[in-house]
This record gives sequence, C-alpha cells and structure tokens, in this order.
Amino acid sequence: MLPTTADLMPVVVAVPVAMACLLAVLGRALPRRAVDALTLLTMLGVTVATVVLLRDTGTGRTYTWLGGWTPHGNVGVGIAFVADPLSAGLAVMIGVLATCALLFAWHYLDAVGGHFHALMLFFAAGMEGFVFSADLFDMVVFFELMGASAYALTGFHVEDETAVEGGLNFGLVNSLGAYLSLAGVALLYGRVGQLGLPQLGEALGHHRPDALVVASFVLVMTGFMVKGALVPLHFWLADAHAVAPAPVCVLFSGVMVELGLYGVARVYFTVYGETLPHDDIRRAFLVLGVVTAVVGAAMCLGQRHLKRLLAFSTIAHMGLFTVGFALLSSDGIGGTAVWVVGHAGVKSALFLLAGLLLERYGTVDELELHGKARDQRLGAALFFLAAIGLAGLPPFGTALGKSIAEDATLTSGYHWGPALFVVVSALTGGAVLRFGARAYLGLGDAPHPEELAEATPGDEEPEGSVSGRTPLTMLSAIVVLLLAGLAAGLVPDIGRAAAHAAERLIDGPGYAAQLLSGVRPPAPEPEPAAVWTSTGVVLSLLSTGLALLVAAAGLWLRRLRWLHVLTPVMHRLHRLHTGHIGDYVAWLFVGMAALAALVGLPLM
Amino acid sequence: MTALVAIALTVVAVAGTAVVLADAPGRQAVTLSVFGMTLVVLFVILQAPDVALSELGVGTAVVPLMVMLTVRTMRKDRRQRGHREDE
Amino acid sequence: MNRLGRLLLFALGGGVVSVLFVLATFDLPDFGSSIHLYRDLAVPAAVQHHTANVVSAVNFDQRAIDTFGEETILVASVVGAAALLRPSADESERRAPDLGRTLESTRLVGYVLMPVTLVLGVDVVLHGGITPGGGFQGGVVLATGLHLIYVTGTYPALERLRPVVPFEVAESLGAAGFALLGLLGIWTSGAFLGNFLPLGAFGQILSTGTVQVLSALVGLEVLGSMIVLLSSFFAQEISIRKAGADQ
Amino acid sequence: MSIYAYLVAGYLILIGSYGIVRSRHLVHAVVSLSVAQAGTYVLLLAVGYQRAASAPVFGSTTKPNTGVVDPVVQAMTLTDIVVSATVTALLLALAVQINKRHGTVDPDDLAALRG
Repeated sequence: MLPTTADLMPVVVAVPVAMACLLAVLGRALPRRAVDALTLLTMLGVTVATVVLLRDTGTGRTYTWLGGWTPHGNVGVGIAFVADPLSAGLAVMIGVLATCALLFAWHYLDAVGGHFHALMLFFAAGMEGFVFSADLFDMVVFFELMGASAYALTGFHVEDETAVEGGLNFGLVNSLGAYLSLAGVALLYGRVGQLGLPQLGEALGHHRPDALVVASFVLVMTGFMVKGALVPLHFWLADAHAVAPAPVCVLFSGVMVELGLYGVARVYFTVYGETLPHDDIRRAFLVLGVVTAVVGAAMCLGQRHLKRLLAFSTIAHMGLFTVGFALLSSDGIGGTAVWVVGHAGVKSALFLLAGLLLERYGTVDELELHGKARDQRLGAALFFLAAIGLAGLPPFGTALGKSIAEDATLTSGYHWGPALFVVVSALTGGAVLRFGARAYLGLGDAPHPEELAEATPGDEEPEGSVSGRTPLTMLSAIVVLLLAGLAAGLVPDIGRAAAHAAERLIDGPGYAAQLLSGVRPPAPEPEPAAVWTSTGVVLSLLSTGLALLVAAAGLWLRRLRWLHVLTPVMHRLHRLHTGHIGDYVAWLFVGMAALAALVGLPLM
Repeated sequence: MTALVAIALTVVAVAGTAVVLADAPGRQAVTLSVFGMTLVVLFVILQAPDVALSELGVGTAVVPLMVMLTVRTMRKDRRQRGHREDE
Repeated sequence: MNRLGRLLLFALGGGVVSVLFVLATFDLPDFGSSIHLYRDLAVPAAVQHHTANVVSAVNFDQRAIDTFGEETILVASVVGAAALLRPSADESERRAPDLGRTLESTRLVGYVLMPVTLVLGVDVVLHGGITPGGGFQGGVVLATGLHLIYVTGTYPALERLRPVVPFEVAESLGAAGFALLGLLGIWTSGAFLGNFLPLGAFGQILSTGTVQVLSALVGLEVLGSMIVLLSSFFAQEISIRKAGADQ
Repeated sequence: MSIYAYLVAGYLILIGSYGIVRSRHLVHAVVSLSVAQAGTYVLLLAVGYQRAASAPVFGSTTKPNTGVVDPVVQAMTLTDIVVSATVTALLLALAVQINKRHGTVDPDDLAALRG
C-alpha cells in the first residue's frame, strides 16, 4: 500500500531511532565527520518530512491509527498519531532546531563514539512522538523518552562538576513528575477504561467534575508543568540549562520546555475541556503564569552567568506563554504560538553565542568577561540583534506574537496583560543586553577584584577546542536561527495561520468527532488576519526602549547587585534556589497543592 | 477483598517504608531487593505473572546489583580521593 | 532552607495532595470489580490476531507504539549511561586486577538467587507455547542469569564469557529492527506497526504474525541493554582508576 | 476496605517522595524514587484487578473469555518495570560522577558547596 501523508508521523519518529541505534554501534568505527553527516542528514530529512506534513495538513487534521486498529463507536484498542497545524508546526520547529544544533556541534564537543549524536536523535524522536501522540499513556512514554535522553545530554560533560549535578536534579524531579503523571493516567483509566485522548474526552464528556477528575487532572498536569518550568516546579531548569552543552540548550529552551505547556493545553482541551470549566482553568493558569513570569524575570536580572541568565529568561517567557494559553482563546493561543517560534529563534541563537564565548574564553561570567570580547565584531552584532529580538523589537516574531497576545488579554478583559508582557520582556531583554554591553563593548564600571574572586556557580571547562576564526558551520547555525526568529514576524499571514492552529487545538469535541467518526472539521472562518497593529508596534518599541534602560541601569547604577541591595525580597528569592534536590521535591508538591486548590476549591 | 491481597499489600507498604527509612547506603541494595520480592508476591496474587517475572529480574536482581556497585564505586573513589589529598 | 523547613513545606504540599488523592479513590470503581472496558475490547482483538497471551497482544500489537517508545527509552538510557560512565579525562581503564578475587558478601546472595533464577528461566521457556510473548521478561531473566556467574565467581571470568560488544550490537539490532519492522508495516498493511505477517493456528508459537517477531526483537534488546548497562557499572567498580592512583 | 489497594499505592508514591525530601545520600534518593514508581505499578494493577478472575493468558486448551484481569494495565506495568531499571541506571551513573567530582553525595553538603 502506498504511504500517505499521515504515515510521515511515525516515520519521523522511527527513522531517527533506527539511525541512532546504528550510530550507537558504529559510532566508534566511523570517522567523526561521517557520524556528523549521517546525523545531520537524518534531521534534515525529518525537517523536510514535517514541512510536507504541515503543508498537507493545512488547517485540518491528519491522523493515522497505528497498527490499523481503528476504533468502533467511541472506543477502541489502538493509538492514533494526529497532526493539526499546531502539532505539525511544533514538529517542524523540532526538526529545524535539532538541525541547527547539530550544525553548530559540527566543530564542537569532543563527541565520544557517536554517543552524543545518538542521544540527540533519540531526544528529537521523543519530542516528535510526544507532539503527535493522541493517547495519554503514550504521551507519558514519549515524555520519558525525551527525559531520559535529556538527562544524559545535560550531564554529558562528566568532567564538569556542576554538569553532573544539574543532570541528576533534572532527572530526579522530571522522573518523579512523569510518575505522578502516570498515577493520574491510572486514576483516569480506572474511571473510563480507555487511554486515547478522544475516547477519554468523550467519556468524561459532561460528567460532573468530581474529586477523581480533579485529582487526575492535577497529577497528569504535574509532569507537564515540571517540564514547562512553571513556578514552583521550575528549579531544575536553571540548573540544567546552565550546564548542558550549548547545542543541547537550543533544544531545551527552544522547544522542550514549551512542549510541557503544549502537553497541558492538548490534554486539557481534548480530555478535560468539557468537564472542567474554562473559567476555573483560566484562573488557575493565569495565577501560575503571572507568578512564573515575575519570578523568572526577577531572577534573570540578578544573574551574571550568561547561561543561567538565559535559563531564567526562558522561565519568565514560559510564564508569559502560560498567560497566553490561559486566555483559552484562539487569538491568545495563536499569538503565543507565534511568540514561541520567535522566542525559539532568538533564544537559541543566544545560547549558541554563549557556547562560542565559553569556548573562546572558558567562562560566561559577565564580570570576568568585562571587555574581553571586544574583538568579536560579528559575534557582538549577532548577540545584540538577538537580545533586542528577545526584548521584542519589531519585526521579530517575538514582537508580533506579543502584540497579538496583548490584544487578546484586552479582549478578555485583563487590562494588566500588556503591562506584564512589556515589563517582563524589557527586564529579560535588558538583562541580556547588559551582559552584551559588558562583555562585547566593555561598558560599565570595571568589576571589583573581590567581585571577581567570588566563585560563580559553574566555572566550566571550555566545551570544545576552536581557536582563531569562528567556523562557518557555527556561524551559519546562529544566522539561520536568527532569521527564523525574524521570519516568524515577517511571513505574511502567519498570524492568521496561528489563529487557525489555535482554533483546531481548542476544538476538543471536533477532535474527538474526527478521530472517532471521521467527521471533517468545517473550514475555518476567514477571520481578520492578526497583523501588526499600531498599538502593538508602539508597545514593542516601548519594551525595547525599557530594555535598554534596564541594561543601562544595570551597568551604571550601583553596579551589578543594585537590585539585591535594594530589596531583601530578591535576596530571599535567590536563597530559595538552593540546588538541593529535597527542596525541589518539596516545592513540587507545593505546586501540585496550589494547582489542586486553584482548580478544586471553586468546584466544591 | 480477600485477606491474602490485603496482607500482601500491607507487606509491600511496610517494605517500602523500610527502604525509605533505611539510611545506611550499604544497606540500600538489600532492602530494595526485599521490597522487590514483596512486589513479586503481590503481582502473583493479583494474577499478573508476566509483570511478576519482570519485577523478579529487575526489582530483586538487576537494580539492587546496580545500587550495590554504585555504592562500592563511591567508596573506592572516595578512598582514592583521600589518598591524593594526603599526599 | 533547613531540614525542618523543607519537611514542613513537603508536609503542606503532600498533605493537600494526599487528601485529594484519597477523595479520588472513593470515586474509582471498587477494587476487584468486573468493569474493565478496555479488557473487553482487547481480548477479542487479541483472539482476532490469534494471540493467546493478551498481554503480549497489547504490548506488541494493539499498543505496539508504546512498546516502541519504551524500548527506545531503554537504548537511550543505555547509551546515556555508557556516555556518563566512560572513563573521564583524568581516569584510565585498566585490566581487571586480581583474577582470584571474589566478593565475599555478594557471593552468598548469588548462591541463594542462582537456583531461583534458573528455575524461573526454565519456566519462561516452558511457558513459551502458552505465553508466546514475553520479550521483556525473557530478556531480563536471561540477563539476570548471566550475571549470577559474576556474583558467584569473579569479574574476569564473566568478562571472558561475556564480551560486551556483541551485546551492544544485539541491543541496537533489536531496537532498530523494531523500527524497521514498523516501517515495513506502512507498505504492507497500510499502517505503521501493522501486523502484516500471516497468522497461524490459535495457541501455536508462530500463530501471531508480527507479535512473536517483535517480542523476540525486544527480548534481544532487553538482554543486550541489561548486560551493557551492568558492565558499565562493573567497569566503574573494578577496572577504572584515577590516573596516578595506585590500587 | 474496597479502596485499601489504592491507598497503599498512593502511600508508596508519597513515602517515596518523602524519601527524596529527607535524603542525605543521592543513592538513597534514587532508590526512594523507585519506591515512588512502584506505587504507580500497584495503582495500575489494582485498577485492573477483578476478583476471582484468572491471568489474561489463554492456553491452547482454555477458551478465550473476558473473565480475566485487565491485560492492558499489565502491559503498561510490564514495560515500565524494565524501563525503570534503565532510568535508575542513568541516575546512578550521574550520582557516581557527582561523587567523583565533589567527594560527597549528601544533598546538604552539595547545596553548601554552591554557597
């Protein structure tokens, strides 16, 4: 039988796995370049396949029941892979980011016997499987696959003492999250006796939300919220991002963390959308999102280790994305989707630039680097471009996504929305700009010797051995990522496409009807394209301007630690990030309790 | 619920508690192996022979063995570290 | 945060979650009830594909993609553990010392466990006809059996009996084979991991189409990965030394 | 009494997590994690149990019928057990390396090292 478009989904999962197995065995025998080339070709192929899938899916859904086990009535024994515009779009993103990361790694990392490349392929395959799967248990399986490869990649530099520690913290918290999710799946299975998302949604249908529904929701979401780094389940992220090799951070910050939020959204709309009231969920995730954004931004400002700084900026942005999701509207989620693409482009470029700095100077500490990178003209240009992109300067995708989401908050009646978005973008962008100004331009006061002497967490060893000119492969990876971040704001109609994608995501009953009975969804209404609005542009310029102010303040006002000194609150916040695994698990349960209270109490 | 299931469940709970409360790293492998054995019994009683078989291999043998080797490696590495610092 | 603070925080969070969980259990069907919708569908589906062991039918046919994911986790973890336990820049691997050395405390455990495992291994083989699946269990039991040689004997003896490379190959072959067989299903049956091989008489070993093949591949993989994993740990314990450290 | 099995499962998850919180040794933390995971096995099997039903395996002589315990939860548990071994291995491998680099695997000491 001839393969169809839908068959591309299992193919992009299975082929990287098969290739990774091959490399795990042959890696030692093959020359390094052959391993590089095979891995890169595989991910390029995956990218092309997912682009075809995205194109063919259009505004509808493509699905296949694996093994040919189509359901009868509203029940079945099989598992489906489904692509709608959102999941196909995410799949493309995974492909592009992995390809760029591997391109960068071409001259990077003394990769051992194909292990690194095999793990990257397993990681990508796990993420692809996660976005396509339409089965709750299967999602947890792919979630664990992402996890297992990610822990090993985090601790890959075994000589680096902080790397192995970051890997273990990540692994323990994330595995515990996965097991709690599995417990939630078991509860739901006990009630319904099915595992597929559409079957579960149909069965829960208009069931009154009782304790079991709430408990299973809280448990299932815990795993996803750990991955999505929602405060207070976020602690692992900074530890892991600070120490993982730069190309790995591209996948971590660019898409893995966002997949946590995708999991929350997908499972909520397909399984719980008809039983847990929207108001309830909106309130819960608005609270979690705002707290995450504020904590992330505040922590980001206080960092001097670039990768840690970028990690907290990712947490802050996850908070904003969560607010965008929590609006539960097509423009809120659509705007967030555009923003996620733009963010992936600029943030990944920044992580790769951090990798270059680390490689050249053996440190990414802001004070130690003061003025040292002055000769890096091109690096500086790329860095500042990415930094103002992160702050939200038009026409980057970050700015377009932000402005659509800002409009959406106003439509939903949350007038504080634009202010939060602008301030958090400015604070995180400003922190990055400040770092760049110190390192590349040598601005700001020269650091005190005692400040330099203070050991920063993570005096890493250089990750590779490139000196002289930066290799073309590394530069091109950074440029491609930046262009992708720009494209997200410039491609005509991307706003409309994102809104349609969001509509498909939200439509839980339509999802079930199509998968279980083959009912095609109606063509989406030709709604007004969400495009650049004058308010949006003004607000974006405002956030960029504020970011410059924040950077200037950080450089010249009472030096780096002005915020610490000014507010004991900041100091206390810093002290909570202990790196102690016991603390992290205790906070994880507090986070679950908070979600349980936010969702459960109003239902009582 | 039959008494047998109730007893097996209780034994599992007690053994699990013992694993968590046993602090000495050297004893981890043993308590974990015993815990695995109680799970095997429970799975057999719950009519899950396939699961019990897996647990027997993994829970009572492979994982405890890895734990034991890890603890030994750590002791050895710490001894060597001590040596170096003495020199 | 100090110990007390940490425990209080956990008590707070864990307390709330526990209350919710207990309330939820009251909404579950009673323990041991006869309402199992998926079971009622899975059993006929297994019979339709002539698979006597319904667990295997679920693992390797109806929900084969789960198993594909799980066994990929297996290989990924093994590759990851091997990468993490490689001798680092300041370490060197050297020949296992002292051929005659035995580990006294573990020897005893080995003597106790050996017969249990052997009996079980035989049991798995005997049940082969009735439980035509069992790649996971089979692989684990075999790997365990192999390692009891170590526990009762010495590491070098094990190393002679069990060079690691073939097991690495077996492991990767198993996982890659699963992927390729799944892909083959797209062309032959129209769906990834479709059961496209001819079915035989119910209850016979080769009756189940791809189920038996996938099960065997998983068995190969589990056996390989368990052995490779344990050997990384053995190497750390026995033969990897810090450069300059003298025994 | 009919929820006792579920409660034991929940208890294992909770006590395993408690073990990580109070742990003074990373190996102990990893082992506690596997206790928490065992809780999910018990929960799954408890949910799929049926009184007086047999195992979901038919011989060539037994006629297939649905009077068996749920095979699906068994399939899920079965694969999870094998996977747990490898994930535990990964975490233990990281713990070995932490010990090599820091000379300690006590989370309190590790947190203190960071300052």
